[in-house]
Amino acid sequence: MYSEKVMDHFMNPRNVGEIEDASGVGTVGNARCGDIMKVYLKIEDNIIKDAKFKTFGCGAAVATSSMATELVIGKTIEEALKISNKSVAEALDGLPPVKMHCSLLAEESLHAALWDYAKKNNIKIEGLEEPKEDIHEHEEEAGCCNA
Amino acid sequence: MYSEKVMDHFMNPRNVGEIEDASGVGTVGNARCGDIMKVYLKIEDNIIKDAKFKTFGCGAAVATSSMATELVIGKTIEEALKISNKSVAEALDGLPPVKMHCSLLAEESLHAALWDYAKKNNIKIEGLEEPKEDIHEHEEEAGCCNA
Amino acid sequence: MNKIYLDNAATTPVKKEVVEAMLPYFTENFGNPSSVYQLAQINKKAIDEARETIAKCLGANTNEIFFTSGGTEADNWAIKGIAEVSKGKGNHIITSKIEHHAILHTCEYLEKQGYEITYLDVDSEGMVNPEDVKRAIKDTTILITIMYANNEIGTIMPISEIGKIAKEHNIPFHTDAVQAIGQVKIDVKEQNIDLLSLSGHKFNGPKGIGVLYIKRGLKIGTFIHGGAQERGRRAGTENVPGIVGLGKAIELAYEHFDDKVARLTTLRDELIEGLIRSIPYCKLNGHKTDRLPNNVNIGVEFVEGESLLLLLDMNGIAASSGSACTSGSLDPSHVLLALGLPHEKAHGSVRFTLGEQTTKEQIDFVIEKMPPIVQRMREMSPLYEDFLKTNK
Amino acid sequence: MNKIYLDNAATTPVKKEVVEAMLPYFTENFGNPSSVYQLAQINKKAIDEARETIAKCLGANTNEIFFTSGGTEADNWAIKGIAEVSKGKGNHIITSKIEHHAILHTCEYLEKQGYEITYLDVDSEGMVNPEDVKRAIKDTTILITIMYANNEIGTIMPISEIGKIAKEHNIPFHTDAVQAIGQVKIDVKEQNIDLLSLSGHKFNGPKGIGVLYIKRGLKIGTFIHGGAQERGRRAGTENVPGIVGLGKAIELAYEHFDDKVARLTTLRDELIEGLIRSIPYCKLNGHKTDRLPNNVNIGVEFVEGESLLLLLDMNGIAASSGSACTSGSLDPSHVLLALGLPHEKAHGSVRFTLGEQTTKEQIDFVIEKMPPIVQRMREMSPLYEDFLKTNK
Ligand SMILES: Cc1ncc(COP(=O)(O)O)c(C=O)c1O
Ligand SMILES: Cc1ncc(COP(=O)(O)O)c(C=O)c1O
Repeated sequence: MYSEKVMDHFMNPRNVGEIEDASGVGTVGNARCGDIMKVYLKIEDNIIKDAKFKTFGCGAAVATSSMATELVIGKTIEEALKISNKSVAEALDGLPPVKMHCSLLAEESLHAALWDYAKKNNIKIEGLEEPKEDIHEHEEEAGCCNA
Repeated sequence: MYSEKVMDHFMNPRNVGEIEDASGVGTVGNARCGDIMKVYLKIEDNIIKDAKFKTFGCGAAVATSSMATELVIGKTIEEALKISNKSVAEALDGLPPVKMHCSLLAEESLHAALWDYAKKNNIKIEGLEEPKEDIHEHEEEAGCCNA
Repeated sequence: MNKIYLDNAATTPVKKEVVEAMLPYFTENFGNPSSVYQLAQINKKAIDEARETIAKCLGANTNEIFFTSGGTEADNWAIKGIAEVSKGKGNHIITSKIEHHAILHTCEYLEKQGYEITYLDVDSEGMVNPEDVKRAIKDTTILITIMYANNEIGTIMPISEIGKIAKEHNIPFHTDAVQAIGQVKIDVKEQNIDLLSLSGHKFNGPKGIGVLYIKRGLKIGTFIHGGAQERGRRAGTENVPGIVGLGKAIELAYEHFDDKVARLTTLRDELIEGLIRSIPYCKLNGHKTDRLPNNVNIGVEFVEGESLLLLLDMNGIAASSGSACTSGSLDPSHVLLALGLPHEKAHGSVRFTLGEQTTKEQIDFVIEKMPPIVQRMREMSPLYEDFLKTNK
Repeated sequence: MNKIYLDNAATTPVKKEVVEAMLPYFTENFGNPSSVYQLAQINKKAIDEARETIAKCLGANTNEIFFTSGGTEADNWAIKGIAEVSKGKGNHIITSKIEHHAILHTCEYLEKQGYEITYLDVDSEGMVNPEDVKRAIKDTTILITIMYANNEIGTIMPISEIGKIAKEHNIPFHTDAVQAIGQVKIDVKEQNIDLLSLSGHKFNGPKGIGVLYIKRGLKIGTFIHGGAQERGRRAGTENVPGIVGLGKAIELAYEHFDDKVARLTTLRDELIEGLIRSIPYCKLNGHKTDRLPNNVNIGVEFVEGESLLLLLDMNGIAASSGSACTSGSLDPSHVLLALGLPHEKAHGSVRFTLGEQTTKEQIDFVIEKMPPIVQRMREMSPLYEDFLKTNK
């Protein structure tokens, strides 16, 4: 079902944990759908120095969290904003169709953490929108986890 | 499907043929149902001296014709009348349920031949009714050959 | 006694290679394909591969192939599924008088629910006239279902023409191709087929597994509700060994396709000619050339089919009289009656259907055995007696 | 790595003896049972024998056993078939919230057609209350369908009581016994069961074959129309190897019944106790004693099911989270929600279902492996983080 890369990131997830004095923290997903992703970012001089995550979710959710944090470390905020759900999925050699929504979760949690950072520092990040409370809200029709 | 006895009578049918100067001849069944039975009887002094048949029909039809003629030879008319479809079927060690109607055909063809004999000789045989034109007429509902 | 099996239209022996392909999926790779763990993933892959093979053989896409429990379920699904989603649109279905009971009885069932069914006549060779199909179309027509080739008489229908007419009128077209697979090349796209039924056991695959091809985008109701198998369209734990066996069987059936068809056609024509030459008062039922390469159906006057079959069986020859389903009840074949045959002739037909295992020697054996069997039966036939007397 | 299969509720490996019993019917005795010749008669006999074995196991008569393509078809047939013949009579069906999707989705389908369905609640251990059944009955009730034992949590329902109620009210009673066969002794007559579904692949038989028991005299519509197989009530060429396999499997499942159940019950309770003892914040889902002897379902807080399954799989343990069908989509289990579990707990359940091949060593291995896996997952769980923070 999962690519080798997904399984690698699931079995050996990178950057699991918390950042004590994080510059921004974002949590998305909900327990109803069985996926919650929490991302911690450490940002200095517009550059993401470190990223950590905690995830309650399926194999794809864990792997995309791991991959997203890996992709984002060392990037500027602007570069980080360009990380889309598709690029995360591609970096993992693809995801099963029913699991594509998980990569959306990774994108959204990054954005939520950046939004938190911007709010705390009272700055505006071009192109970043306020995260939805629950990214699944608009997906009800497609079934909870069958995006 | 068929008992050994049925197969024996089908493979080696007794009394196949015609009787040139038959005392009575009876034909029942119809081509629509795929079963036609013709019985020839030679009757002398109220005793059935000989019986022959020709049958167009399934294995059970052939076997019951054969068995019915065998049972009837040597019997008095009154005894012959007692030969029922059940007794023919029993003498054959039974018939599959869907084939029970064939034994009815044997009974009816015997009766038809006796009726013919009675008519020719202007006598009345106690307990013998005029044969129906087509014994299947009243069976339409049950399907042609699924009595 | 030599066993000669000439009833391949009823069912076929499963090929050794097919059984071998299936075996691992009983005891080792037995997992439920819907599960997460690796054991299950092997099965999922096996199913996908079978689906791909089948799609390729039909000119379809893999996501248009849905596994069923056989041809009958596929036929039921196609007709009832279209009927269900067409409720506001219409209630008229066009079919033919010589379809398999899986089609006819389903249509009769719908008739009782208020649907209107047109059962098209066929000509004396069992052919549906595409013009008749066109004429039968109404505003309310929701489905045309015409079999690809008839199971009793082997006549191959003008499917491409009917497909074209259906397409022009924007009416879904289903074909029961249960008898055609492996004998006639089919291309669902070129032939404008929207729905197609097939069944594994007719081409040396296993019983209890079949396929409904559903053209992408075609709206059709679900027939068996439950789990999310077959992308939510046919519920029930997948019959993995069956699916694998079906895939293998169709793959083998498409190997050396043309050679196989040529060989069968030759044997078929030898049998037809041999029988007609050596038995008086008999004739071929069905079309002479637009005919399945494995089908021989001979009308033998004055004799009854079941008796004939029993005597053939005694000689080691397994054949059929009409379809296998009907030979139990011995109701006269609706197909032969539709050709215009009178009842007694419909009762006196015998069908030999050849298979890959059929040899020239077997054909010769049948040609040798049939005449005395027929003669013997005629000697005890009151119909033959009448015939001789009136023609003296 | 040792492969430990603990998902026998999803499907089971086919036993060697069963495969061996099936094999001759692929290649040698392959004839169509409806045919006249001897080759076909062997198959007919084999089918009859299987039917007899099954009937005996259920306390039924042979003419009450009808073969289907599996549990799902049997469930569809039972419900839709009763709905169809009850048209003038009523439109109300009583079922429970924790039925298999084969029941629930069929009921939902009928709901759209205008039928009224009562989905009974269950208690926190998954038990349907017979009094609730009684209270739900209306003048228009045409069917009560309650599963014999639940596939996810293993709770065994009070079937005899419900059967009694159904009988008193003269309402047909169907039970989906797919999970119960071979684990619980069933007597359809004593328990007043009118319709019962079972499926071969749940007790070491083949996939793609099942049975609907239909009490003699019960009026029910035909679901699959076509040929005259199964005495005209279920069309389609018989899956002879499947039928033979199912017959053999049920015969074996009933051998040493009590010993087998006792052994499984012991293992089951060891596993339950071992896990609950060694993992904090976890509990048993379902009833403690009115429970299938092979079912262990544990709610593990703060972890998500699929991840848990993947890690178990990496350790050579095949298990399931809820039913296999749903683990593909990972929608939270409707069964666990019906018990009153909140969503995050419903997502964090794991089901181990034991089989005849399960050993004490395997159980010990699972008890050893689970705690570190759970611990590892909790360490990366934001829910666990929150829990620890709020409870500090
Ligand atoms: C309780 C229950 N009912 C019905 C089914 C469906 O059976 P099948 O997969 O044979 O269609 C299953 C298993 O999948 C089940 O566990
Ligand atoms: C033309 C045709 N359609 C449908 C069927 C039914 O297929 P199955 O027996 O696989 O259900 C058959 C054979 O029995 C057939 O010959």
